[in-house]
Amino acid sequence: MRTLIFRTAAPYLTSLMLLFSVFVLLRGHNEPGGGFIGGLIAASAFAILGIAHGVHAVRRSMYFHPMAISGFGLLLAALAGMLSYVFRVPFLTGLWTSVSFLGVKVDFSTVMFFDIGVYLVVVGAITSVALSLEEREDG
Amino acid sequence: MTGEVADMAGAMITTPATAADWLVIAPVIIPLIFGALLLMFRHEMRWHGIAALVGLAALMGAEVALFARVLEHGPVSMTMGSWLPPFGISFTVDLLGATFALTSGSIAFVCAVFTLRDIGVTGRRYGFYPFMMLMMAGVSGAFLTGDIFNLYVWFEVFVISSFGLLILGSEKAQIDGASKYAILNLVATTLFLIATAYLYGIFGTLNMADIVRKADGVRGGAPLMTLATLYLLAFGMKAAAFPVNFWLPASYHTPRIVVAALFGGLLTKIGIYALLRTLVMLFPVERAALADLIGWVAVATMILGVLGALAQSDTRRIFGFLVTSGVGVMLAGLSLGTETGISGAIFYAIHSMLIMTALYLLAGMMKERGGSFSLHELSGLYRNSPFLAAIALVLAAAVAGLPPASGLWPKVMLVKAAMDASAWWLAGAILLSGFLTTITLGRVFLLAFWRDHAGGHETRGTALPLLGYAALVALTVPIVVLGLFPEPVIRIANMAAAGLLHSSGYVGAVFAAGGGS
Amino acid sequence: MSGESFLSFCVTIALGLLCLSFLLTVLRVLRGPTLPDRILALDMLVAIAIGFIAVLGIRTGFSFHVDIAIALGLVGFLATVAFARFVMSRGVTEKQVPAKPRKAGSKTSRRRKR
Amino acid sequence: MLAPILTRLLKHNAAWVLSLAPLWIFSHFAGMLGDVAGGVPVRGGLEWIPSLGVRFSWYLDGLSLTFALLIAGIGTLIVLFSGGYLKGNEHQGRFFSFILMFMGAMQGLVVSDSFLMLFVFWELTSLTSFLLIGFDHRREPARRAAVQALIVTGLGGISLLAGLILIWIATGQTELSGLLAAGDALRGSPFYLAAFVLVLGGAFTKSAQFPFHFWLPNAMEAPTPVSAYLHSATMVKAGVYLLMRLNPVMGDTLAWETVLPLFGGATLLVGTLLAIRQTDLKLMLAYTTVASLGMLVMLTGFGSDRAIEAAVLYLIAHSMFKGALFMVAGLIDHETGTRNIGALSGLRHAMPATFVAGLLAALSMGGLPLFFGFLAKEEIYAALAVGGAWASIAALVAIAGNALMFAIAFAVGLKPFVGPTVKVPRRTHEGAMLLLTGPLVLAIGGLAAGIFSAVAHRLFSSPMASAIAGQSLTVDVSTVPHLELPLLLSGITVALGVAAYFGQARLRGAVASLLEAIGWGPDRGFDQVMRGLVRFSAGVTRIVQNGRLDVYMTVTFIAVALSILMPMVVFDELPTISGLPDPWFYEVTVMIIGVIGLGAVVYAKDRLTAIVSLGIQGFAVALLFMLMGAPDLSFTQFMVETLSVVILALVMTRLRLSVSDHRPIGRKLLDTTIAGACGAALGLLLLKVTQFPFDETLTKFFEKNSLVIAHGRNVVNVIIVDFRGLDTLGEISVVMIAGLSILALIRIRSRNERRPARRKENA
Amino acid sequence: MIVLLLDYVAGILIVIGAIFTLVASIGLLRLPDLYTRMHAASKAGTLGSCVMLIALAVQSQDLAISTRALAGVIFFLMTVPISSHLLAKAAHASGCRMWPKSVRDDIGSSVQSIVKTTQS
Amino acid sequence: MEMVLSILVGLFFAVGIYLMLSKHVIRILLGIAIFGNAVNLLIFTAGRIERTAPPIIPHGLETIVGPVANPLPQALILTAIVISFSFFAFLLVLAYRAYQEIGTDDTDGMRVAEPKGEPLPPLGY
Amino acid sequence: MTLYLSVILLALAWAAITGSFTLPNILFGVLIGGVTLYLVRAHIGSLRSFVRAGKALSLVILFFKELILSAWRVAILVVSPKMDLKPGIFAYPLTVDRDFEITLLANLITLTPGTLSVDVSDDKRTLFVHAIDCSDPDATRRDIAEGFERKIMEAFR
Ligand code: NA
Ligand code: NA
Repeated sequence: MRTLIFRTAAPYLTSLMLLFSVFVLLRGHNEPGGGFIGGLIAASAFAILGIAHGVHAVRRSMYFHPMAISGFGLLLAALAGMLSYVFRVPFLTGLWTSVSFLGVKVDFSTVMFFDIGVYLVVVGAITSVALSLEEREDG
Repeated sequence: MTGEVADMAGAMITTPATAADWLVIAPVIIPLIFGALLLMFRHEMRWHGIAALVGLAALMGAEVALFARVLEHGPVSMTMGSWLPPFGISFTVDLLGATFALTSGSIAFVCAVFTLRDIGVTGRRYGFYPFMMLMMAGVSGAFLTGDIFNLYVWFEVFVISSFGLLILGSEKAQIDGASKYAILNLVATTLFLIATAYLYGIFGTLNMADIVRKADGVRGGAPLMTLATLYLLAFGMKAAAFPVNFWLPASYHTPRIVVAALFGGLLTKIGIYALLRTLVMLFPVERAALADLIGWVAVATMILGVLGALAQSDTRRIFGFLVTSGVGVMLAGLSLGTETGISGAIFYAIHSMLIMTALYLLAGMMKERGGSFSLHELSGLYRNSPFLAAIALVLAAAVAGLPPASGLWPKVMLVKAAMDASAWWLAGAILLSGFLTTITLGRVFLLAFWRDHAGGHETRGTALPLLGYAALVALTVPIVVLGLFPEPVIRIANMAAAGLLHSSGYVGAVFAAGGGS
Repeated sequence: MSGESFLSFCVTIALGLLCLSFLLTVLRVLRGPTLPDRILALDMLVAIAIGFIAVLGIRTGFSFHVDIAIALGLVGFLATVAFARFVMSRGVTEKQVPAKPRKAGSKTSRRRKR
Repeated sequence: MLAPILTRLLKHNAAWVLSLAPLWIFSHFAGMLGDVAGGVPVRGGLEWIPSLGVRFSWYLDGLSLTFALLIAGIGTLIVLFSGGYLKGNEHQGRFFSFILMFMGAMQGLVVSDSFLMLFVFWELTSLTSFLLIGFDHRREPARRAAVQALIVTGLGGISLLAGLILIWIATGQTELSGLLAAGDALRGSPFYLAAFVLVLGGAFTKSAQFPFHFWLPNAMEAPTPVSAYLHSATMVKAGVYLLMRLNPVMGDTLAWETVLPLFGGATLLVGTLLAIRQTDLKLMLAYTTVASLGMLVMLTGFGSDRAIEAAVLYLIAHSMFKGALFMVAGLIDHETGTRNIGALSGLRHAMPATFVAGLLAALSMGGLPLFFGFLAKEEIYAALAVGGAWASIAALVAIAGNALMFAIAFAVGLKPFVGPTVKVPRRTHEGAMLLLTGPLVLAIGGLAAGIFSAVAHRLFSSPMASAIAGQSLTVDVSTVPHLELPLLLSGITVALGVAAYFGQARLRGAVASLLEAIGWGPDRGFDQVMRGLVRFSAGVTRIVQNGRLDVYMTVTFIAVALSILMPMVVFDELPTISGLPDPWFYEVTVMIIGVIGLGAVVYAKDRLTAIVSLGIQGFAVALLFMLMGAPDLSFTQFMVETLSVVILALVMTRLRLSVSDHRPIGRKLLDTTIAGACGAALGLLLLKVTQFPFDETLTKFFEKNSLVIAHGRNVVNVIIVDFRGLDTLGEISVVMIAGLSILALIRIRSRNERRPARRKENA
Repeated sequence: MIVLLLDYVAGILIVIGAIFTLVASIGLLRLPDLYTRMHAASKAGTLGSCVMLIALAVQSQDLAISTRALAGVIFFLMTVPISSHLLAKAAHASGCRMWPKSVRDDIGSSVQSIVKTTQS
Repeated sequence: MEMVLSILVGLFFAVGIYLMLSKHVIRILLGIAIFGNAVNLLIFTAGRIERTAPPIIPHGLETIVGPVANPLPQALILTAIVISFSFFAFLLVLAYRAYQEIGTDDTDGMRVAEPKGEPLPPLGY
Repeated sequence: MTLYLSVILLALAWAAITGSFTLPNILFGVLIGGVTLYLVRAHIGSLRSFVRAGKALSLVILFFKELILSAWRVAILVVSPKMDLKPGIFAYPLTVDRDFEITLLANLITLTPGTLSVDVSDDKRTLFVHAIDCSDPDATRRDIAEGFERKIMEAFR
């Protein structure tokens, strides 16, 4: 939309919302949230950017095609489950490990990558929907 | 972090999962991963066909191995996430699931061969192969899962993928057909979900083996009759049983022919599979009480289906109605509920998967050689394409239940089972529907192949569509082989039916892993 | 009155007031008369819900309510933006403007957007 | 299968090579004659489908063997004849393969021991005959005849299958050889009558018994070799074979002895009358075939020793003379270009050999002494002239029929050859060697069999009759006339026949006017039924599949309401209403908001109001989840509801839609009733379910292990990504595919709308 | 003691917030046109929610929750004016009429002219 | 409480189905959305209602203590919501495309795949 | 400059919502903030300005004061039995000319007594403001110019 106020504010709001979406994603295991909601928030963020600056702006900022991101998300989630194969446990078994980083113990788990996969699928798919709807026949 | 509190052995499976165990989930993972990759490399269109073939070949390989394993060891099970059943989601594969999965995988492979020439740039760019892959993931998941809510999820996966396949091309009729298909299918799957919600409310569990164990305990107090009827409706709708079969004839003639072939082969059969799984395995007592209702539904479905076929001019619509009619035949087996009846239904389902796919591919080839789908316009194919005519004849015989093709034996089994149960009307309807099918297809052969109208379509070019023929032959050969040597399949169907009726093997496979609770 | 019981008293009062606000706002959604009025009322509903959630958060002591409130603010914003965009290209009601000029108008607004 | 290749190599001369196959079969079976005639059936078999009790088993007694020999023998001649007849036809190879396939099927049929195997071959003969009758597929009458044959015999096929399975159920036998010993069990079974009717359905359609006789003359659309083979010697006799085969187990009952003679006699009369009516040689023969089949059925029905003997003799004789006559007719057609009896005369000069064959065959068909036909006729009369009203009527029918057949025999075998030479469409000369072999061999065979009837009887007819009767029969036959009642009847027949031969024209006129008076026959009925069937189907389909989504939805939801309410009522699964609810005031408020939202969606005057109201109810549901301890749900519901509304709005931006949702009042009432019933049903069932004690095992497990094993405090999320992660994997697949489908939906435009400026996506 | 005090403060704040919210919804009902209603919603409504969130921040003894609640407040203050602006602009541009008793409309002329030119 | 929710669920279903019986695709879609909500509430209620607390393990504890809402139906509903949202979006766009192609959202007018008054197939042979 | 500031603000926002002001967490916030800003970088207008923290703070305080006041006034107006309204839209000539400042001003105006930014003219010279009491637009213009607009210029120039 051609309004200066919105166009100026939109990118900041977008990055703020993306930040929030990452927060929601990462804390999902202990509090409400998780990949799906995070993904929806991120998609909303891109939708805001799209409404303000047009479809091309979003495409440029996402770099990859949203559906490719979505595909990657599914792949990631599936591979997170497949890692169990190496450890000779059934599909999608949660595997955990901790890494110390700057004195902080950070937990890595297949479950987390699974959730990130969910996030990416949702971001990609919903953004793709929003973009294709925004896009005009003649645009 | 809190190891001393955790009761690992009481919560998780501790025995290691071997590669052979992974076979039960492989038919889902393989197409899923291939689908994701194909989507990521959506623009590398030259490789799509090959990649899809490789993926489906791998899928088929896994299913063959799985089938062999089930045949050898009886039902096998794996519970995801290492959780003890019924807490995690179990994939439990008995002979029924393995057989259906294998057949569907093979059909998908054949269809993929057909697509190599049929799917153009636009179709590839907008995800034909990812749709197909994900549909196969959904279909395999539906056949293999041992958890009823998970079954719902796989249903949705293949349904949404089928939407995608259905609309690729965006023709007017496609969009219209897809609208009806999508809305009615959504209602159907939602009914499934509703029924599952009630089921959960009653049993407190979703694992089908667990439900089997608990069913006798709750019978009497819980509204199981109503629940069973609701499942009958939901899956009946998926299977396209009268009076909720509208979506099928409204849509199957609209997409690309190979998509219709895939649908004709797979979709209704999943409904049948789910009906067998729920009504026979989970609610046998309720199924028996509903047997007459199912029987009448079966009769109406098969007769109205074939009458619908008689009334059509478009070959694809004819075949669509014939799919419905076949569903009625399988429902007859469900209504009977005896081992022979169910075994007949299973055999018929296998036959139906092959034959319906083949019929649509045939319609595609007829269009290619004869320039139209309409009986008003088709002509002279017998002269132009004698080989196609030969295949058409075999396929027609197969649908009508005539020798030397595969349709005869399941029909014999079902008629025998119906007569054994003194269900004369059911036997009569099965035979009558076969007869009406003969008329329908006899007319098709007459009009499209034998007739030579003046000014009929002249086949352009002489290049034979080799891939198309290859796909057709790949389906026709097993149809004939099943017609000539049905014994192995009958035996498998019998074993599958027995496994369904006496589900202790199934339950045992699930809870063997760790005793369960 | 202890702090806790005072708080719970206030919570009850606040919830009551908020419920009343909900109902009044819903009334505006129903009454319209124009689309922007309804959108505004919907936006207001979101604002009330945020307050409602905050009060519930105080009542239950769970922290997650804040996140939901924030997310609600976000999506409420998104909804209003989308509706505004819709109003921009379609007009305030469906009936008010005849179809043809509206089409032209909406096209223009599309172009203007870029 | 090799036939087309061979034919491509050898042209029509391939017939010589191909005929070796049936000849070999013939000699193979002939080798068994000794054993079988001695009363020792040849049996054998392989396991085929043990699960269904189907063995690939054969059983050759006198009956099967005679049939097998006829099939192979006449088959050999037919192959030769076709070699000449279809000389130059581009599809001759295809023809050969069809006819050999047919022959195989027919052989299989008669030698099968297992029921289902018999049925398989039975149906194969139908299928192959479909191909043969429609061989000349560019002509509509040929196509019609083919499909007619397919349909009529197909109807019989299903009837037969039902009958056979019923016999299987009644006796527990799956093989004829076993069944032969179980006749009493079958006759005593309550299924007997049903099985009898069903089997008859199969036999009568196949053997063209009145009123199913019409397909056979139409099948004359096929090339003459086919007519000669299928409709004289083989396929049509399959029905007779079946009846004869089952005579020991199903015969000897009132039903059998009433129905068979009745229909057989009727067929005999109708067949001969219609035959007289014709002027086309082939059609005349075809109708006499119908008549002869009637005769056979009638005789089989009588079931007395003599009747069976007569049937056997007549069957063998008929196969030979009818085959010969058909080929003669074909020869005439082939050489002169016409088959119209009126247009043919004086061919004896041009076609002497044909004349000989025709005359010999006619003599046999006319039943004159020394010929095998005579033998048969004598036996017929001997069998029927036993006194009693029933037999007397049958005898009269037989006399009338035979007399007319006599007339037709000579009309075909004599009339075209005598008299003055007339001009015919083609220049006439004698047929080629390939063409002549068949008729001559058969015609002479008829004479030879008559002359050496003792041998023929010992080898063929006696064992065959024994097999039919189910016990050893010793009836002596001889072609030397004895002065008894049968001879007298024969004499009457001949006299009448001669009269009919000369009074043909008048008779033809009489029958024609009779038929015109009736104005309808099963043949026209067939067309009416077919059209009616299609129209009826279209009518039914228009009702059950009428293309309207609202009707589909209405039916679906009626089904929903019924499938919940009916079992709840019938099986007494209704909930009890008890216990006072205790909602908090803000819960009530939220629910009220939800309900208001619902109402607003329904009553909204325009879609946009409806969409906004939709937002309200979704919003209320989300709040409700929040209040009920489901923050994750609430969170997701808020997001999803909003996004739904946003997408709705985005889409609405691009639609220009009419405004109102006007439904007529009746429709409104109906919809309200259905929706209300569904709502009530689903609500009641939910209440019932929640009144059942709940098993919390799973829930407790998740709560217990969520943190300590799965490392997550939010149990819901742990379920989503760990305990039930596979659901989520499926779910995101759905999301991904939905995104892709929407992309495809929007991007792909149908051809007619595709714009040149369709732009490439950037990615 | 502090905790007790905070409870009181929080209690008072939520009631104030709820009152503001209620007032905003009354305004939404009573005010005559869209633009005036927007004043009620975007000010009283926002303030009400923010006050209640602040109450939550005050009452919670968890720093994380408090900071998050305050972050939420700031976030609303960032988004509400933008959405109000967009809605007002869109409504005005698409011809949503002002209350007849409105005293002036400075953009009236210019916007109307834009609409007119695009329509012709 | 289950009783109140059962009634509410029944109402949601009734309204959703009423809308789905409409001839206008957009109304059908609204009906589907409501139908979906009804199903979610149904699943929720079927797992029994416990209004006290969400199933989140508080800090300092290792398992849930005391009554909390049943987490399993919530997880199921989450999956169902996501799926029904995907379907809803698809159907919406489909309806939009149908409108573009066919020019109406009235299902009476959507008769391309199964046209009105289709001719009979050839009656001859 | 603004970019760095934005990253820092985002990192702070991260710390605030996670509720942890430890260094690793703030660094992580910087990382995420950086990435998210990088994604939208093309649309952030170049603004070479610096911030006077004190002035900015006084702007914030002014804003909250105005917000509470405006809410109060609206509340009184709404609940008074007889509403005396003279609404209208007036044009406000802008002094600030940078996008960021215009946006900030417009938003602040929206949140202040009885005023609502409806639009900015295409030449960025005029802000159209809806006032619930438009009886004396000049007074309102003066308030804005001497209040928010001046403080914005002080804080960001
Ligand atoms: Na989640
Ligand atoms: Na989920």
